[in-house]
Amino acid sequence: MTFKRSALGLIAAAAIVAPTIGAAQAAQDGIYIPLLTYRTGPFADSGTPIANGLNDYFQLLNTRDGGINGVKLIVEECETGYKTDVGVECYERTKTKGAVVYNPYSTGITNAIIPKTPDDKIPVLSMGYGLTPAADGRVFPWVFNMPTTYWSQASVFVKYVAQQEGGFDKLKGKKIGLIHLDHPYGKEPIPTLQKLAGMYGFEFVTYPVPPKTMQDQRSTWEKIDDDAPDWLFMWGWGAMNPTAIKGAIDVDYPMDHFIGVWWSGNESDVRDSGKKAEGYLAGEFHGVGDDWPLFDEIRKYVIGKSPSQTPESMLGETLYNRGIMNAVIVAEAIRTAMGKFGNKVINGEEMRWGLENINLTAARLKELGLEGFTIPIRVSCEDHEGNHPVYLKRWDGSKWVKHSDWISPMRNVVRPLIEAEAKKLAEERHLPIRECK
Amino acid sequence: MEAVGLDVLTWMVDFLSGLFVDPFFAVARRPDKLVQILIQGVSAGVMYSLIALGFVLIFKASGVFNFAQGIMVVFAGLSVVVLIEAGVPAILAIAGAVVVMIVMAFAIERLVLRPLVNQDGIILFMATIGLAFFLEGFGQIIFGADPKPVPVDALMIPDGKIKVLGGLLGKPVRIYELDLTAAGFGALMVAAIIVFLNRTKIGRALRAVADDNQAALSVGIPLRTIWVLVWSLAGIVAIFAGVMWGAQSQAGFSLAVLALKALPVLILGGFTSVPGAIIGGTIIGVGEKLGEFYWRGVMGDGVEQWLGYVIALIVLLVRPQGLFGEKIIERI
Amino acid sequence: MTTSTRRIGDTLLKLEDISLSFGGVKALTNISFEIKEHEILAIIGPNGAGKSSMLNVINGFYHPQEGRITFRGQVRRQMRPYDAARQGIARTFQNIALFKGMSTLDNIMTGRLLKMKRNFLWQALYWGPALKEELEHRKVVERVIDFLEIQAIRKTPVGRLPYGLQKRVELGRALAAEPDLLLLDEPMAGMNVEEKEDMCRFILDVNDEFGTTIALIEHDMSVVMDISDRVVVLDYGRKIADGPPEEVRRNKDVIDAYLGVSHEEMAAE
Amino acid sequence: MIYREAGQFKTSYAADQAIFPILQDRIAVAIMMVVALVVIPMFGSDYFLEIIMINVLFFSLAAIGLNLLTGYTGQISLGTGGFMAVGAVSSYKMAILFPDLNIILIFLLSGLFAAAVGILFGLPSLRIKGFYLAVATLAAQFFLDWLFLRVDWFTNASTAIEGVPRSLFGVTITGPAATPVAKYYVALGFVLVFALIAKNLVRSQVGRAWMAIRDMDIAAEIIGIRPLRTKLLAFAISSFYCGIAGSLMLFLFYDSAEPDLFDINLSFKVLFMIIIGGLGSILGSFLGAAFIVTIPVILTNAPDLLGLPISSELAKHLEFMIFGALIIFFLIVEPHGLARLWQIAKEKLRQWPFPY
Repeated sequence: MTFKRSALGLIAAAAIVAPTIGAAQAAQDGIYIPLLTYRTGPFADSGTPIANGLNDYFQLLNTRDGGINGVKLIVEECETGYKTDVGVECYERTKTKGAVVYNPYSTGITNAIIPKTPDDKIPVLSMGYGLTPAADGRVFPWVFNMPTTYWSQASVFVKYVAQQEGGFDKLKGKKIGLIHLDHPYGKEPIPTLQKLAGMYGFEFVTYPVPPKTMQDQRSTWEKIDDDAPDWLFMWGWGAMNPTAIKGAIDVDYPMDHFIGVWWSGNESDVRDSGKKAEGYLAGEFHGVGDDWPLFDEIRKYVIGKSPSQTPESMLGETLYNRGIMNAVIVAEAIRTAMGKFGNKVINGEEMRWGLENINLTAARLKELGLEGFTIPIRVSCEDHEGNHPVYLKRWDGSKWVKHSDWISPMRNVVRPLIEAEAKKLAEERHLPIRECK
Repeated sequence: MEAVGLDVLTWMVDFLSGLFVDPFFAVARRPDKLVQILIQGVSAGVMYSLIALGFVLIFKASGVFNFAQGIMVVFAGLSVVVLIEAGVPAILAIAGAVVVMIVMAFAIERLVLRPLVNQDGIILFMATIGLAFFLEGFGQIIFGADPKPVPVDALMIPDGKIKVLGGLLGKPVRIYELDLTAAGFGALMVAAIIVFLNRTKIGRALRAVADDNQAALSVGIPLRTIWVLVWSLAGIVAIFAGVMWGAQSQAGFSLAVLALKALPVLILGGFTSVPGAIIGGTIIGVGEKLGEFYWRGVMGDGVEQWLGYVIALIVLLVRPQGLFGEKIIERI
Repeated sequence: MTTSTRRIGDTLLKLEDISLSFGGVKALTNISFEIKEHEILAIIGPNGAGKSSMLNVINGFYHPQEGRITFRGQVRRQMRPYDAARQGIARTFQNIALFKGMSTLDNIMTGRLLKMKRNFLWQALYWGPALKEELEHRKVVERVIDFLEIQAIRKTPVGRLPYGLQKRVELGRALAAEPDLLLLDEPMAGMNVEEKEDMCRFILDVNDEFGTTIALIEHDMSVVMDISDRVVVLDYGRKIADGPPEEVRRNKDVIDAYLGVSHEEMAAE
Repeated sequence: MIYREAGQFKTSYAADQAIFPILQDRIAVAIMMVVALVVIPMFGSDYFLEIIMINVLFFSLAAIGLNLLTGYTGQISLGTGGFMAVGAVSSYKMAILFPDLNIILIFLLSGLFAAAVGILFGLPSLRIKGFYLAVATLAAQFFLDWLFLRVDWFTNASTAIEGVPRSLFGVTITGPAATPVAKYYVALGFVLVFALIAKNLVRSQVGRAWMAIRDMDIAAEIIGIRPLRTKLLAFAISSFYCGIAGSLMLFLFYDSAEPDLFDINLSFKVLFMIIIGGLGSILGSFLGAAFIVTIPVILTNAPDLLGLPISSELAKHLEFMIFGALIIFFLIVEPHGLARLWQIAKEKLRQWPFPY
């Protein structure tokens, strides 16, 4: 009886779901931007400010300017809970509605949708996360990870350490640890750091933290205490971050030798520990605080007006600002695309062109009310990250302060690694390699 | 071929010495670490036991394997945190959480257990899974999805550390006041539960239910009352567990998965034994922390993710009834 | 009743000095007796005399600490119950041990397990030789079903059947295995007179038609006296009598063992 | 009066042993096959095929696998995710190492790897029973999770394993470039064949031995069933199914996945499917998989559909609540699963319109 009944069940399901499929062909009266967000689940603490930042900027453009060059933006959130399978469901559901770009905010989801992008002709903008080798635009034309990647950032950290120690030659014999989420995201910087360890003769040790038990890191910190690395980098996310900061305090690890990735530098990560976390460092590629005219505009046009869910106190928080920056890149890419294809509802292919030819200058940033918020951003056909510089910020016990100058990544080290890995993936996945002129 | 054979042999020797020899050198190098890891293991064990205790209470009296215990812990912990955040004094916040958990017990009895009375264990187990989903959604709506720091100051939980034995071991051993508090209060709570089960009329009735539903009825206490009672009790245990777990990092729904760690503890200690939960927790905690630290060289990191289950498995292979269960005599 | 033409043959199973204890408690002490081919042997005794333990020893479920068991001339080593089944020993249980979730037909089909030779890959196809085998065995099982007159409940899950029918299905499962030695643990417990009569008839017919050797435990003395060729009496784990029914009935020790209710019953017979 | 078997007499045991002895069922099955083979691929949207149908299909396969072990043999397993991971990782590895090997063969071989691992972790079942066995399978789950994460060889040192593009008879059937219809047919083919095999197994002697172990292991042993061998066969076949389901999940759905997708939550998900669908029922495995896959999709889409202005966050929370409440509701209405519910409906239908 098996098949009959099962098939019957399936048909019943089909009948229920069918209307959704119809709804997918929504009328195109604006540029459709789906946002794969997570305001639920263990990573909600990090996901919520990002989602708010993205949403608020697009909402600002819609209410203040009536969209971009007169074309409305249709923004829709799809809740993923940072789960890859749900993320894929969101992708499949939204792609048919004319999505122009995806910002998955999860390396797992990014990895899962990257292979689908060439066929669906929708670009992915994974700003400062995702698959690092995708920075090779010849192999991954549809993926952008500007302004910079994990591998670039890891090289910046090593550069900073060398500065502090008094030169690259002083790195020899030093021990550098990496405490990371045991997840594709957390494992990203390992190849670069291994390479650099070989080049400069420092010892490199990893301390993986399993996502499921990331709120219980006692064992990890005992190991760190035992090994006593001279410097410690962190690639953490969600509830892992505050727990790690507490762990470092527990074993008296020197905070000024503890450097987090830009995803481990939100206020909520250190706020609980407050004064005890003073001196903790984190990488950053945009401004901290809300001291820019744009934020006043957001206060005026967006805060407190549906669908924005942002409490005013969130403005200027690190991850909120990151959401803003992401939205700025998306909007500027749309503008760039419109410059070539006209002021209309653009499609994914046109958006891809816009992303590849983006030119976010200092002057343009000033026009946007974000003077000095970040460095000017450009990418190219073969380089989709742009190796932009990064700076370090420092927790002073109550807020973040800019700590170092903008430091450029070691392109000579990182770029060959990216190209080699991209080539390997191209072979494995039978990907065509395009020519860049 | 010989070369390959030799390689395999060296690898085997390295592996075995990594498992059984190297740890002793490591201990000799830093004896303080061994003490530190043992302390850490015991305190981890206490935390596992706290969750296991809730399981045991419910299983003992209602035969339900409560999958939702982890979520209940989070729910209870967040109730306290949110009330304090709202400006309620700590004592009242705890009282408020107790009320929340008792209300929840009533609701669960009325809406889930009563309609499913006399069903198989697996059905009730499945129902508690449904309950876990429900509570996770409901909890995130009322408390918000973001994890929250536990206001240890308001609750007057010390969170400093004490350094001891520095002279004896070369380097001092850290003891966290949080762990001491957890262990101390945990011991008090276990004592209270044991007294309650053995010394009060209702406690004895509760134990009778575990053996035989009819017997309990003859004591004159309705089954429903007893169910509400144990679920409330488990809820109160959950408040404590939630606050202590949360204080270690943050109180949030991702803590619920840690509750799975209580499973090997239960297996080891037996599903119905309160002392079993404590001793089982300690064995699992100490075992996995030792393995994680001293086998790192040979096995890599993360051994503690599965070592607890493997310890339980090995114990089961020797004693299929667990450490504290009665020997199973098969009859026909 | 015991006037059939079948001939009682040689020793099929021989038990010598069997002792069994559980954690210091003696269940059986120095028991020796034989079961001969084609006979119906009854094992009787008051409650707790060790009758069920005796059957459990015979089919390998319990392992006696002392003593020797010889089956078909071969001394038995330590073995599991499934080995006993392979040697041709089938049984039923005091508290029915049917597979409650399965239908009558499937329950009896499990009795054919040892006779079916196709491996699981063939069964996965359910075609050709596997289907042929399945149908052949289905025919055998249908004969058992006819024999026990339970055609109407073929497809009913056994959990839903009344007690008496369950007992019958359990007998069917044991018969389907075509055993050499059939052990019946209180086959008539809890039955009314008609059901008992039916069951007696089935037991005698099995013995008669197939020549199956039967060892049974039964409390109903009239049944025992009627159908058995020989009776072994146990009391407190010891054998106190062994012989034809008439002889055992007059045995002084047996009467003493049954002092009380059963004593009267026996004397009245 | 439409659905009844009166007047349909079976004159041979062969006819009585058929899967669908009743004519109406056979007709209905034929219609369903046409729907599954022709109508759905022709009219289903990409979203419907990929997110619902393909998911339902490979989850059905996993659910059938687990049902053979838990529903039919009575051995509780929480290691399904781990066995699916073995399938996914081994098929990825084989596809990379042997580029010329036929993809269908790779799927089947990955099932065999999973079966071998299943046997290994099934060994404790000789001594351990019930909930206690669940912990042994949990050990398998967590150990396998850890192994695939920790040992680079399994993932070729990259962060994700790939559903490598492959074709069959000139049609690309796996990887991102394959059309949803092609993927759907591959999944459907596997599920039809293996559901039939599972049905055959459970209605033949192997299945009866499994159910005997489940219903009363001691009695089973006494009628000649070797418990360890029978349980291990169940573990092996169950893991074989789960392994293939894992491969299909990677190659037909994710295309690229990190191994920790196959975690304990996946194990629970498949367990929910068989409990909701019905333990010890092949049909139940399908119904359970369809239920667990479609309900969240429906709930996610419901606000849009009804035009309710609720945020995606609140919708997600409500989805959890409704899903949990539905599980409890179904258990209260019919503890033995959707399959039993269907059976009852059919019995009612048989009597309709003259209930007596």
